[in-house]
Amino acid sequence: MGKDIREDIAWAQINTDVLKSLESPRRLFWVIIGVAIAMIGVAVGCEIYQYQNGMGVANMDNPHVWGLYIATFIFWIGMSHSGTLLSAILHLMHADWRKPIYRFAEAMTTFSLMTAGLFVAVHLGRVWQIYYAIPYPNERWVWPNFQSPLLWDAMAIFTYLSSSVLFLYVGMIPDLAIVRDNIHPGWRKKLYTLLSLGWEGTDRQWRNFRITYLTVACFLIPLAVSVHSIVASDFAMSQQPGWHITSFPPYFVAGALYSGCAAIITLFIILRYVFKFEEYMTLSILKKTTRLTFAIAMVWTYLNLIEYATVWYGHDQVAKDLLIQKAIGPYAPFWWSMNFCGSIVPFLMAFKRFQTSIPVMFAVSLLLNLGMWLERWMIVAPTFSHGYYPWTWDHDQWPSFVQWGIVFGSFGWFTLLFMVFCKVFPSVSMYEVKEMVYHRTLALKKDGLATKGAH
Amino acid sequence: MSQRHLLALFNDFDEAEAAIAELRVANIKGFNIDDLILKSPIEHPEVERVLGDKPVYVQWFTLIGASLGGLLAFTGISSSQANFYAQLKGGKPIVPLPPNFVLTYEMFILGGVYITILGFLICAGLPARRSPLYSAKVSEDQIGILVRGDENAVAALKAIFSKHKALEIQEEVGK
Amino acid sequence: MIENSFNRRDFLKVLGWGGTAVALSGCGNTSVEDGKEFVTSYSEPADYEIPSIGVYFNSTCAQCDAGCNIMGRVREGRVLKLEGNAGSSINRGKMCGLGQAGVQAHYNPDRVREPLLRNGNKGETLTWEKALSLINEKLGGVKGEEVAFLTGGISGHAKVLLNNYLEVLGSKNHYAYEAVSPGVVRAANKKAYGVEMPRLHLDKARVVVSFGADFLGAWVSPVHFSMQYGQFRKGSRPEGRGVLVQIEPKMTLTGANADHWIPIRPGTEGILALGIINALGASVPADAAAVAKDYTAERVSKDTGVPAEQVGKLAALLKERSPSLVLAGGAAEGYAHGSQNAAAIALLNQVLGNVGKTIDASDTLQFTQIAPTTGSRASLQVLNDSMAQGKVKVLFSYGANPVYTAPASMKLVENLQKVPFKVTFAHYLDETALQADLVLPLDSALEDWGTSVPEYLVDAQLSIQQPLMEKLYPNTRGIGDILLALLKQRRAEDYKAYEDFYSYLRGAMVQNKAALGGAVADDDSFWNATLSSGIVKLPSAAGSILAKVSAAAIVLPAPAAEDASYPLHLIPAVSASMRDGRHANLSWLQESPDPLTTIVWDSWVELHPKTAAKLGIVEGDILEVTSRSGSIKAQAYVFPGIHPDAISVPLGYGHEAMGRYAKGVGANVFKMLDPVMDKETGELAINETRVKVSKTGQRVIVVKDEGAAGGKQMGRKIAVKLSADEVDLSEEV
Amino acid sequence: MSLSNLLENWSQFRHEHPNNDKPHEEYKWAMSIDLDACTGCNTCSVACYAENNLPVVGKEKFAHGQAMHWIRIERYWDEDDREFADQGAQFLPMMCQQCEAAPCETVCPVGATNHTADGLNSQIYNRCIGSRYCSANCPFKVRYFNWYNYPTTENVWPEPMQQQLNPDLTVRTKGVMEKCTFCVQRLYSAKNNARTEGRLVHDGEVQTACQQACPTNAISFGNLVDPQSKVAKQWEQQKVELAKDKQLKDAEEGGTDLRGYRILEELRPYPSVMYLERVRESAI
Repeated sequence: MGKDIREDIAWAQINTDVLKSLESPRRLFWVIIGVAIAMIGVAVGCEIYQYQNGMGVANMDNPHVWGLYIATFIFWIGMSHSGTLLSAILHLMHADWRKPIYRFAEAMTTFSLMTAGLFVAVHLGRVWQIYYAIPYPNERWVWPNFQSPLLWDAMAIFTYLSSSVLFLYVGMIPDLAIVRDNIHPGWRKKLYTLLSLGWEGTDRQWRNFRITYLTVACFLIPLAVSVHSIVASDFAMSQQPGWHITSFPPYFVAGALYSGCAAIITLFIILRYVFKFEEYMTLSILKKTTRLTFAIAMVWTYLNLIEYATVWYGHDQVAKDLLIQKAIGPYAPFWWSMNFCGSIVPFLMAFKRFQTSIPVMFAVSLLLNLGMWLERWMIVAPTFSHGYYPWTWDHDQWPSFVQWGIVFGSFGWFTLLFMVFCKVFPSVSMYEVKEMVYHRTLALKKDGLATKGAH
Repeated sequence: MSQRHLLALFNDFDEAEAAIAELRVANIKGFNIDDLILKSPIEHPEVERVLGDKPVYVQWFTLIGASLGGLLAFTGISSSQANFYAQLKGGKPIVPLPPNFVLTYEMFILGGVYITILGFLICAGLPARRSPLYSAKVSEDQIGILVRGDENAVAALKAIFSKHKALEIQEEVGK
Repeated sequence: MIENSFNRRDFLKVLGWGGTAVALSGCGNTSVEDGKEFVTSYSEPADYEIPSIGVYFNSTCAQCDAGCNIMGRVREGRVLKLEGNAGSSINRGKMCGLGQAGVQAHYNPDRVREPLLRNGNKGETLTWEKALSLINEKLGGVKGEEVAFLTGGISGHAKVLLNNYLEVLGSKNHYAYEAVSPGVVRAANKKAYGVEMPRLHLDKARVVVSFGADFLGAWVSPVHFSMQYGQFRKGSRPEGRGVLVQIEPKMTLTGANADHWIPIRPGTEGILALGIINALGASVPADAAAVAKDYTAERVSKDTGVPAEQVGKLAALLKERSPSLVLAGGAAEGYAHGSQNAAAIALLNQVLGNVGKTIDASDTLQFTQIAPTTGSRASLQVLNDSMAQGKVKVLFSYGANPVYTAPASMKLVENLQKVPFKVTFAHYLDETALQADLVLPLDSALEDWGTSVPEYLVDAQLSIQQPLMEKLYPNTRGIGDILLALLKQRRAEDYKAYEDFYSYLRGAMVQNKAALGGAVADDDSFWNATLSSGIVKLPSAAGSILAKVSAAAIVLPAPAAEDASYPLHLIPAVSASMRDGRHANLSWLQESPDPLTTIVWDSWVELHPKTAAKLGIVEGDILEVTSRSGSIKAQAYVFPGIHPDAISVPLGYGHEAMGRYAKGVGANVFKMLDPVMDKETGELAINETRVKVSKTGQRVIVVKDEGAAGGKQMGRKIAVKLSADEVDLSEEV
Repeated sequence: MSLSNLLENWSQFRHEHPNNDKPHEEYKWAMSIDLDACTGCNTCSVACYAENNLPVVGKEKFAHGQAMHWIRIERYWDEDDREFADQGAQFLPMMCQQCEAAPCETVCPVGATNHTADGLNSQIYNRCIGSRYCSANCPFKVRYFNWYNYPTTENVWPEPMQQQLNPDLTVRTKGVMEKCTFCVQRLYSAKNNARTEGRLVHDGEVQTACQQACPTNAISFGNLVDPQSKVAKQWEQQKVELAKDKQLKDAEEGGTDLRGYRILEELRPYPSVMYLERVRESAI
């Protein structure tokens, strides 16, 4: 039974603990950085090769024009959502157990969005013309096609990315001030002085800070929902079997939160070890997160079954054929393991003794993410290999090493960004942990049994 | 007459609260309660309450930003579509509403967020120059009360602070 | 300018108007200059060459012997695309894929560009002057009968010069060779109708029953027949929509379009024909009835594997819907008794009274000198024998690739070694050119002048072939120019008036303009009119067709006995694009999927699902097909359009030379054919080869256009068909 | 300025184009293909290679499904698993159907594929950024992507083959989508000639490459707006209407003796190509 953060922990202690994470992580940190860079190297190599020779080397074909790139794109977009969930939704719900972990969740949001963005570029046949997709005034009066869900995507992702970066930054200002006040002089000191905008925690600053943080949180929630609904409409708006499904937007959003929470558990465990955050990322927080994840897993499972049911009982024979094909065709192993990882594995999280067992949760969270990645792939690929037009059915198509390499490297890219962030910025929100502790002590005081708490 | 700044640091938040309350009632000559700035490591709605309610204007920025964003998006997109017939899509009008609404929605949020942040910076006066007296303790675990008063008010202020167990009182010569 | 010493008859002969008594108008102006100017005029932009606008010039397609009239789109002096000549009675503005690929034959990267002389195993370039004098010198020592000239089917003025040259050399050894030719049917037609190539009228027939004649694919004049077929299928036609029944062991393109495709045991076509006659009953003339009387429905169905009621239905259909047309083609004639099959089928036509209605004689040409010499396979046999006996000292070959197309059993390459001096006029360094001592590069068909008369004559016409652009390579020459030069070596006097083949041709045409419908016109306008239309009507007499099949002479052997060691019949398929392999180096044709299997860039073995199941073969298995004369390896394709006792492999693949697109693609079936001949004509009995099939253990993914669903539509409404009684076609536009 | 434009012509901008109450004014190019006449001989396909500068991709890329045939001949068998295909095969020439409400058009992020005034589904190569969304959304899968840079690929157009390339249209580079254009280059010159002579293109004046080559005249092509054109007559006679997703033929009673249909009509792309069902004799 994981114990929670101690109420009597000294605030100074909080500062020093968290600030340590900026200085001396465990050696594992550097190993991770090294591996990540190596992985990026692979991806860069593949991309150069593909850029030189054309998309053919990725082994896509007509009609199988989309592959792992789009699938992984959705995967990363999805992963970004949990950050918003934790910081915005739980913030509004005053669930203050979120406070020690929401910072890195938000960072995760930002960086997975950046990773997703890369896949848009990697996927394009003529990436050097990508700016055609930007609505810039031009003498030819040519505009991007505002009717295309892909353009909505671009717009939504841009909004989401910039908003969550701002949200992350604003929420970090007080902590930046703390770092500024405590770090030894040097370039980093200059950096933090600059970033903290001269924050001194005056009443005026706090007052505006509170309302701003609240407002932006309120914006982020509908935004996050819209983002993945729009990604869903890339498919739902098309006419293809297996894509043209009304329940896609909520299904995608649920999937997004799901994979996001799973990712949070993974990173929670890693950070906790690497940056020695045992004091703050306590097992009881892990337990709460796990329960939340389990709930979302069930929602996703439900929507997933709904999708199958609507296809099965709908009159669209084409879509039905495709569903059957998924279950028995060449994609069957992946389709079944997606269902297994997505809907069966999470039941482990229902057991109390697993909820706080680090190794089990680590394995489970990885499996869940594997499942969610497979889900995205199983949405994209089979529709191409078994679509409306039997003559062009193509069951032999298999992504080449180029596709696999770039997907593989994207994980390195994300890890690198994330780890560097945690090294440079306080990945646990100090001031909010203090608030949390403070409110608990107040509560205790009310019950009159105030040990000599922090104050 | 020359003005001075005093910064008193408190460990106990209740004491700090009391101190402010006392400053408010004891009207010390040459000191105005509005010249008092509270500095704290965390949000302190309850402490701020004793300063009397100070209005916040950020939400107005939000309103303007959001509505402008939405409006501009719709008119901008629609009129650019209207200017480029060659992008005609079979079976669709030249200015199709549903897609434009989607984009309007996104821009609505974008504008909202951006202008809100802008409003925050303006209202909170950030980026700010460092105030004359500051202690790193404030970003750690102590509440600071920064006051500005005439020289002859200093003594009285100090008295009130120390009465409320101020851990430390910094003093400096204004200007 | 004609020398007095040079008497009139020879003069006619030189120009190719021999064999007739048509009066020639006095000799006109054959000035080389205006000719020259015309030939080279592509170099400087002339009024007819408008930048950025395509101009069309008429010419003649040389891709196959059908000789369709075409026009080439020329822009900035480059020929870009070929279209059909709308004024042609053969193809009325239409074309086939093979013809379309003519431009690729012209622009082909693997064309021979310089004369090459063998030196050991490599060829070294030499000048034309050297080459021609070398030929002359080699001819010096040999007797006329020791010189042999091997060509494909040939006609027009090239043929005239060729024969004149051979005569000058005192040789009678002109061998016209076509690896896949309707040789047997020609002979059979000759016997049955008195003409080798009667005119067919599918568009007038109500029913067409074809015994393996792939007239939509590669048979005789496919574009012309396809046009007729288009008419034949029109419901708005007075005869109503025609019905096509195809009878053959391996489904051809025509079979795939039949209302009913009847798979028949290989070689028993004649039996079925007689069976139908028998089933026709009363109306049949006595002699035919006498022959057919033993062929009862039961026996026929036992022999042919065609259900008895099927035979009845067929007879009934033919009886009730007249006129009909019965055709005999490749699949029926490629047997030792091929001629008998053909005769029996002709008899059926005769019995049905189609002769004169849907089948009649084309006009007979008066200028026999330019009339087509059709290629046959037998002639190669003769040449081969005399080479084997060392009777050939000098061999010219043009337009044929026997080293590739001859069965291994002929030992052709060995025999070629016995020929001291071999000259090949070549477009590519193909298998035959590689055996030659001297290789002379030819102009492409789009660079060269020429005339031709198609074997299958719709109207008596001479087709003009003119250059559509300047030569790509300075050192290639037209066959006409080469022959002219060779003739000049011997008969400088007779030909000195003709600077080159162009002026010879122009001279020849102009000399005879009166007979060619240009009596009133002056030379230039006649000549220009000729070039602009690309077609010249030839004076001709209406041909007459007979119906003289002697039923009594028909003797059909019993169906071939089972062969335990070689259980399967091999039916080599003549595909519309690959034919006998001469076009294998055209990438468009390699990449255009075979219509029935949709396979590209390779050979394949077609097996019936039952056969495949029996042998445990699935699609993509690499099979070894072995006959008594050889074996090949190719991928398996399981195919519902073939008789279970037969397998089929397409011809034309498996080149060892020729060019980048042809070399090493697929396997060469010609090599493994057994040396069985048709008893009457000596043509190779192409379907007589028996084979056995074994798996090699390898398996590949068959490269084809067909997707994973195979030929299935999975209930989607994509290619819909309905039965004739459900639809009213009479009103259709 | 543009805003005022928007407000003044609002109703016009809201008008769904094109449809029945506002039909095409001068031209609506359309096709009809008689499957009873089509022999599947592949001539149209080769002619298309010649006219439209299509690259020959070679065996390996063909195996990867990267062939570029704008028009392909599909071969179907009867599905009642009879022992022999004794009804022959069913051939279907499939090329871009030039849909009136094309699924591909709306999804292109950069507007590289659009609807022209004379009812074509245009593809702007140098606007295309290669998102391939159009192909993803095409129910007929008739769009072909340049997976490689074919002009520089070995043995695609080796010297001197490049001299055959048709200068009336471009050779496409890697990374762009392409498809059948109804030989738009021919349509353009025909329209220009007609315009200079102050008239409309009359029927038969312009032919697509596939139509021109087709030996059996199975393909007819022309202007649907011109009631005298063969195509218009055929559509009329078959009671096939452009902007309908269900034709008289599909109605329960009546119309059953017609054979005109459009593929995947129920998806409402309103294709511009009408097929005439293949007929087979029942007596034999």
